[in-house]
Amino acid sequence: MRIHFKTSYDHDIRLFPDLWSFGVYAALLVIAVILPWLMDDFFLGEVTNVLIWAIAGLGLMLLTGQTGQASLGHAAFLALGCYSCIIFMEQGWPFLIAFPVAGILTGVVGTIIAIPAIRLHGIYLAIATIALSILADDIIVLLDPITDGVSGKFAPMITIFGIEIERWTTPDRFYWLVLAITVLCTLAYRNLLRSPLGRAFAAVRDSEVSASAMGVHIARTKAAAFGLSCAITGLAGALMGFYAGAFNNETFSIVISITLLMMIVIGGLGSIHGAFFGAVVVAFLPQFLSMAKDLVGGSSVAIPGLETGVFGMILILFILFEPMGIYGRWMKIRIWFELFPFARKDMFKRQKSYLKTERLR
Amino acid sequence: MSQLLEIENATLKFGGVVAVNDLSFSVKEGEVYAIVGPNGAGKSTVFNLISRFYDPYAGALRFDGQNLLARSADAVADLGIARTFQNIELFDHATVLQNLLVGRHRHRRTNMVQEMLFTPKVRREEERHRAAVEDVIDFLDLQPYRDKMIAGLPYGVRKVVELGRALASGPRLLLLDEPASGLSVEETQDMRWWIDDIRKQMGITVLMVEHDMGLVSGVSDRVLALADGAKLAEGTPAQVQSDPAVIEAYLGTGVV
Amino acid sequence: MGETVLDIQNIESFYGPIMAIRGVSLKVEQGQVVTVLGANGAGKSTLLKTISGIMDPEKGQILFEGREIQGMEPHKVVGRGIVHVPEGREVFPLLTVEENLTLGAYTRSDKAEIEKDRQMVFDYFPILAERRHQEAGTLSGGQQQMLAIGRGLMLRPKIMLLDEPSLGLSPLLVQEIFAILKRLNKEEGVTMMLVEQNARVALELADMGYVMEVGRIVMDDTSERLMESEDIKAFYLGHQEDGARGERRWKRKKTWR
Amino acid sequence: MEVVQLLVSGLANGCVYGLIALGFVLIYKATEQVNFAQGDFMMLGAFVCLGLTNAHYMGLPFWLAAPLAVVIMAVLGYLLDFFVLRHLFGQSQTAVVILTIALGFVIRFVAGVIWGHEPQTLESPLAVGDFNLGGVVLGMADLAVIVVTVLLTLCLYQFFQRTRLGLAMQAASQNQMAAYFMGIPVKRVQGMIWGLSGAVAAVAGILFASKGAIEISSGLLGIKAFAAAVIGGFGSLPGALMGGLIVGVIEPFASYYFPAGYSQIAPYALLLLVLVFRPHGLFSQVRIKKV
Amino acid sequence: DTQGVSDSEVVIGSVNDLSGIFAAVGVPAVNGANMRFDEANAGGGIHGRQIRFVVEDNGYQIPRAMQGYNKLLNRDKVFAMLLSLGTPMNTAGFKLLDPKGIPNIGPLSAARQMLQEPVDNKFIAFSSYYDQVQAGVTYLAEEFDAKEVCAMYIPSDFGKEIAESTADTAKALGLTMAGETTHKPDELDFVGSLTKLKAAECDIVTMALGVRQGITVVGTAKKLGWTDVKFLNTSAGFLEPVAAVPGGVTDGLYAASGWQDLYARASDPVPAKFIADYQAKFDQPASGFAMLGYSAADTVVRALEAAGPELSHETFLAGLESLNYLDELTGGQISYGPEDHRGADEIVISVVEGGGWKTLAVK
Ligand SMILES: Nc1ncnc2c1ncn2[C@@H]1O[C@H](COP(=O)(O)OP(=O)(O)OP(=O)(O)O)[C@@H](O)[C@H]1O
Ligand SMILES: Nc1ncnc2c1ncn2[C@@H]1O[C@H](COP(=O)(O)OP(=O)(O)OP(=O)(O)O)[C@@H](O)[C@H]1O
Ligand SMILES: CC(C)C[C@H](N)C(=O)O
Ligand SMILES: [Mg+2]
Ligand SMILES: [Mg+2]
Repeated sequence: MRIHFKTSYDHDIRLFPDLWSFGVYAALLVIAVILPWLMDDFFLGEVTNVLIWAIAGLGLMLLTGQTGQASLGHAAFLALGCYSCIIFMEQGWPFLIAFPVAGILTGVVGTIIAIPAIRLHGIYLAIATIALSILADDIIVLLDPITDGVSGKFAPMITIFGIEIERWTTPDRFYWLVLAITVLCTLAYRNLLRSPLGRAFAAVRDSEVSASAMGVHIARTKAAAFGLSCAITGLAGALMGFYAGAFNNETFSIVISITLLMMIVIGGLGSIHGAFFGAVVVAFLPQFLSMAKDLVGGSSVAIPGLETGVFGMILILFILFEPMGIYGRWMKIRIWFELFPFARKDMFKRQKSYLKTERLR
Repeated sequence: MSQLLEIENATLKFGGVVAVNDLSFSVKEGEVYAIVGPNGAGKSTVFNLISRFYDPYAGALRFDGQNLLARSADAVADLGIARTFQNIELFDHATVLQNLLVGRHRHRRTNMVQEMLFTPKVRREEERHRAAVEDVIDFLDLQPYRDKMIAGLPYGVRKVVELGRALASGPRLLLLDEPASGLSVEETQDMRWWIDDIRKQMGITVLMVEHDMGLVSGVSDRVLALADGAKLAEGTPAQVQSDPAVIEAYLGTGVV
Repeated sequence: MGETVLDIQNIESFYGPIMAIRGVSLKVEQGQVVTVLGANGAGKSTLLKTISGIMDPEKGQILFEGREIQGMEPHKVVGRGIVHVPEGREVFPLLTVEENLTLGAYTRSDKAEIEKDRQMVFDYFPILAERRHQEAGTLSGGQQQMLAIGRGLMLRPKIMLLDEPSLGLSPLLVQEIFAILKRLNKEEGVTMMLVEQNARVALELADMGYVMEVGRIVMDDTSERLMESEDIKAFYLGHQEDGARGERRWKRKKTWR
Repeated sequence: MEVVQLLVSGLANGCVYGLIALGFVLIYKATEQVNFAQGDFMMLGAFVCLGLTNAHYMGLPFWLAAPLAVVIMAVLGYLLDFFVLRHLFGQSQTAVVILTIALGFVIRFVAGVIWGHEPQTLESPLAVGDFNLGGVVLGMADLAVIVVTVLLTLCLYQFFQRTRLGLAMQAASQNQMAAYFMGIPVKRVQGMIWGLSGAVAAVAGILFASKGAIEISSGLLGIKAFAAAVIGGFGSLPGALMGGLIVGVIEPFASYYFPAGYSQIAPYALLLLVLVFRPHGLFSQVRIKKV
Repeated sequence: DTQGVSDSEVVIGSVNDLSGIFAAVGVPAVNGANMRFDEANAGGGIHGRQIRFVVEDNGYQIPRAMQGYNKLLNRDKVFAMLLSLGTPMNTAGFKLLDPKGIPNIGPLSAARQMLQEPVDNKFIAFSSYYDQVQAGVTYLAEEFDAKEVCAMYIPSDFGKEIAESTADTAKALGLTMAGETTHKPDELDFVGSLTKLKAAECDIVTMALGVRQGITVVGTAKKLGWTDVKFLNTSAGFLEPVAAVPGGVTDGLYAASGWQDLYARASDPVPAKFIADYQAKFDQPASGFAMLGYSAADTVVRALEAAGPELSHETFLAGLESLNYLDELTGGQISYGPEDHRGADEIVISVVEGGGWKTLAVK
């Protein structure tokens, strides 16, 4: 069992609680960096995919996990980020400018959309964002001159300081790019959590009344959450565009929005780890199932849609097994090991719990 | 002493219910002012008016000469008015420390971008907030609970945390809605000393609603008795407690 | 009196890894009023919740009228005649006062009697009659407390578990409520288990008293004798007002800074 | 004339949305859970009936198959609660949302395996026969939908308003613990409402299928019904019907008057518009918390 | 050496929709292809190589399609792609097929983009939606002396291509494009749109809708008493269930497609055998897309044979481009060449009659 002896406030403010966890994350980063030498292109591509989903998950997590605003429309912001980044690049902007500007643009649009959305709660916000996601599809079609409508667009080559980066031809470079962006987004997220705005997000989530009594401007805080969330999501969207290579109005469909929300809930709402765990499950599970299918029953379709069906079943089990998400389970396992051998068998047995209405705000 | 808070002819109705009825009173800088009255008299509603959760139908509210009605709920906090709630409204999925730090929100001096980069200024500010919050923790003896989640704390501790959150904001006026309800005699005792210190050492004006007459008479300078949203009596604790109307409507004869 | 209706044996209850009740045993006899005192977080509410089935104990037994009820679903416990008036009101906020009371009688089907009881509750708390069509969530704190108690009465219980019934009530109403409880106990013979911070009134009403501390019962006796006890006087009845303070100030000190 | 025709068919469609929305609202009103699989329930109900009645499958007479399908779906709904949702009792609503979304995947998969992926037509006596009232055409199925929806809404409304069980369900959704304290068997009540909404879904599915062909992805309709429920004010039964009618009526008018490319936006644009002005729907069920 | 080829095996991949909105197309097609490959494998394979057909489900979503491509190309190392479904998925896939020169054969999309540059590795089995609509409208216009043409379509590349072709054909024939309506896949009712088109006095309405929707449209039009209009489907709606709707709801619906209906030719021995075999193997009635899948797989088998024992992309493409045969199952002449990457060029006009498709003309 590790015990923290705290000798200054910095201990709580620091990124890592102790040397051990710093070591763990440093090791993780080193492994991540040398990954292209450890894996073949197939797995590297999948890891890249997981990271991109994780960035999108971080974006939604900020809004849903941190601020308590459930959005089922984040595919719209993925689309906006993707389209704007690529359109900027088509205008001749270098990636290093187009990419962040796309993120900022998405954030700004998200903030504007937040203005009416701020008064919505729970299910109402969810459906409003679903509508947004559906409308995004139509708007892309209607904006044909800019977006090329249903024909879609192709992602151009990324060049950074003369280095060419492309998902299929240089998967390792593309992976490193995504990794770098993931690390940056995670850091920014973590920084927010340990500063006033992050706490204001949590305050708005838990009690709007007392947050405003403490001087938190509810509308502004929610708008900030929306803006930041959309900005990060926009970045992920741009990367998804580069990952897919080609995209059109059907690429960022409502299904993607739903998958994104599923991902963070299964990962564990309200934690950075959750976004990553969720991304691993949601992005890699279908691939895993299809590989498993190859191993078990040969390669042809035994039962159509089996993978999706099994995917759904596994998600159900995940939720039943641990409604608090994988992160919740992870914490329990950690505590168990830290307490070992003093952990009690029933320690994590769920005590009965009860809900109260959410119709009071 | 000058008037810190002035309520003039405030009226608020909920449908047919007149919760606050043409009520006027004022609180002087540096005093402890208590509101008592039967259940449903409109005490919490007065607090909610001051916090700007409700708009009065008529009347004026002034804090330190400024018109409160021109401000929104969060801007009221910025003036230095902090409050607690009758039914406890904490941030349940955060620790005690984080709750108190939210209390510091009105002292935020950094912006979103700085915070995302966690610039040295943010760090300095964090340390400053932290020091202020630690003072509150010391003052209220909350050390054992510092890193505990609110969700698992006993009722009494939550009450104290809520007081702490309000104090952490460094207010000029503190609104306490039934600070001692649900506290044991011993804890009520503590509450009494705390309120005393808050006023004397920190120089914070306190406006409080309370049913525990022991506490009310122990700490308050003046008492307002409210019934059906209107003033029943006002004066020193002794005056109000001996007012026949107050005894009739609120105190009872004390015989069980 | 005599006959034991509620027999709690060695109960242990947990919130996840936190042990809130550490082996509590107590007996309540038919027609008795038993009060449980204790500081914040002692586990009083947890004890009541465990009895009414809202929480499952990990160890121990609870016998009601000789039959085990621990770990049962709460509505079945209610069906046996145990009603729990919880801490913190817990009314149905979007239903009217009247509907809340109707639900109090959910387990009953004797229409006429229900109507009589409703009238009784309205007599006890006239404000509720006046506000019968108001949504319960918009009542003032004290009004909600009245509603919660009134709703509990509508169940016509054999035994009532009352968790801080005086919370947020005006002094006048506290007197009234305790008068009502006394009448119920004397006239209807309702057994009661009462958790109160207002120890003085509680002990005056009760026959027996238990004192809990960090999940254990540390003292039990008749109320008369408890009221005489120095410890009780000091900590629960509030006698030595000034002495306690200085002590508490340095009792817990910071371990780091 | 045309306007009347548009209105009449809009109302008939609106009732289908209303029926699905009713299922959403039922569950929400009694448990505050949101069933994202309600659309798939409807699809399943339709296919169960089709499986029972179509000559290619079991070939039972329609008037036997339809009630049977309703019963089967009710049982399925109850079992679903019993075996799955009950394990999430007291857990956050998001968990249920994710669970029902995943459940939708599973339902579509299973239905695909049983009935295949191609559209099929229910052999329903309601499918044939139209009424022509002075140029305005109303299909038999349309008429049935309207009648059934209105009746069902009325009955359910009365059920929640007048019966003890209905009241208990509302109570259970507002405060589970307090409901238990009143002796309400909260979990069983929840199972009952899932059963009921399964039955409503089956009714919706059968009527929908009588209006045209069905396929495995017909459950997609759920999203629009969801929008309808929200327009009405999630949790209000008359609101669900009202929301359904609004969405149903707006559609034919939009396709008639708006240019191609814009018409299909109408329902969602309307939804957003309603939410801007009434953030919790027309018959709002959300209150500001009293502190 | 070439990826996906060993002495004993050749791996063919497909990114298909087995669970999404086009599962009704993808599933039978994959079944059909499997049937053909099983036959080839049972006969000892081709030049000693067994064919392994690996299918990834994309659920009609781009991200999942990309995962499918990644797996097929980088893990299974497929030799060629066959019957991949969905226009956007296919175009996204080209990004990685083209650099590696992996052939993309018989995609389940008749969009014109399926033969975009570079074309050397792309082969499509039949005519494009564009050509189908052109032929269909021309036929109907001649036959019924039509004046006004309209279009109903879903806002997708598929819908757009059909709308464009409708407009272009109308212009070329000197007809007027009188109106158009768009529809989402979850649209329930078409009274508004049909009333609008009826008011515009359309004589021909081309349709690019979901399968269920197409049925509803025709039924609703009849209900509204609008009987003097000709609805025209393309290969995307050229399905048995459309014709088999009880009560003759779809009677009189036209379709222009790249092949003849399977059941229209059920009396011929090869289609009859196929129908029986398919039913026996999958316990489901065969469908047009099952036939298409079989036929596309057949093309691959023939190309592999023609490529000879030394299998590489060059030999395979050469083999494919040398093919010219009568496909007895579809009844069409399949011919490929260096300049001709479209197998069947013919367009078949059919009409629903008595619960089945009846062939009217072959162009
Ligand atoms: N939103 C509302 N709708 C209708 N009536 C309301 C609403 N809010 C408060 N009331 C009524 O206004 C009156 C004043 O309520 P308030 O909460 O201010 O009482 P209080 O003095 O704080 O009482 P307590 O001591 O019981 O907390 C009560 O009668 C209450 O029922
Ligand atoms: N939901 C919970 N999760 C975790 N721990 C809890 C939870 N509820 C209570 N506890 C812990 O259990 C212990 C007993 O709590 P309980 O509420 O029974 O105390 P109590 O004696 O009723 O106090 P009070 O007088 O404040 O109501 C406390 O230490 C508390 O921290
Ligand atoms: C036949 C259909 C499956 C084709 C599909 N509409 C596409 O082109 O994407
Ligand atoms: Mg109050
Ligand atoms: Mg308690």
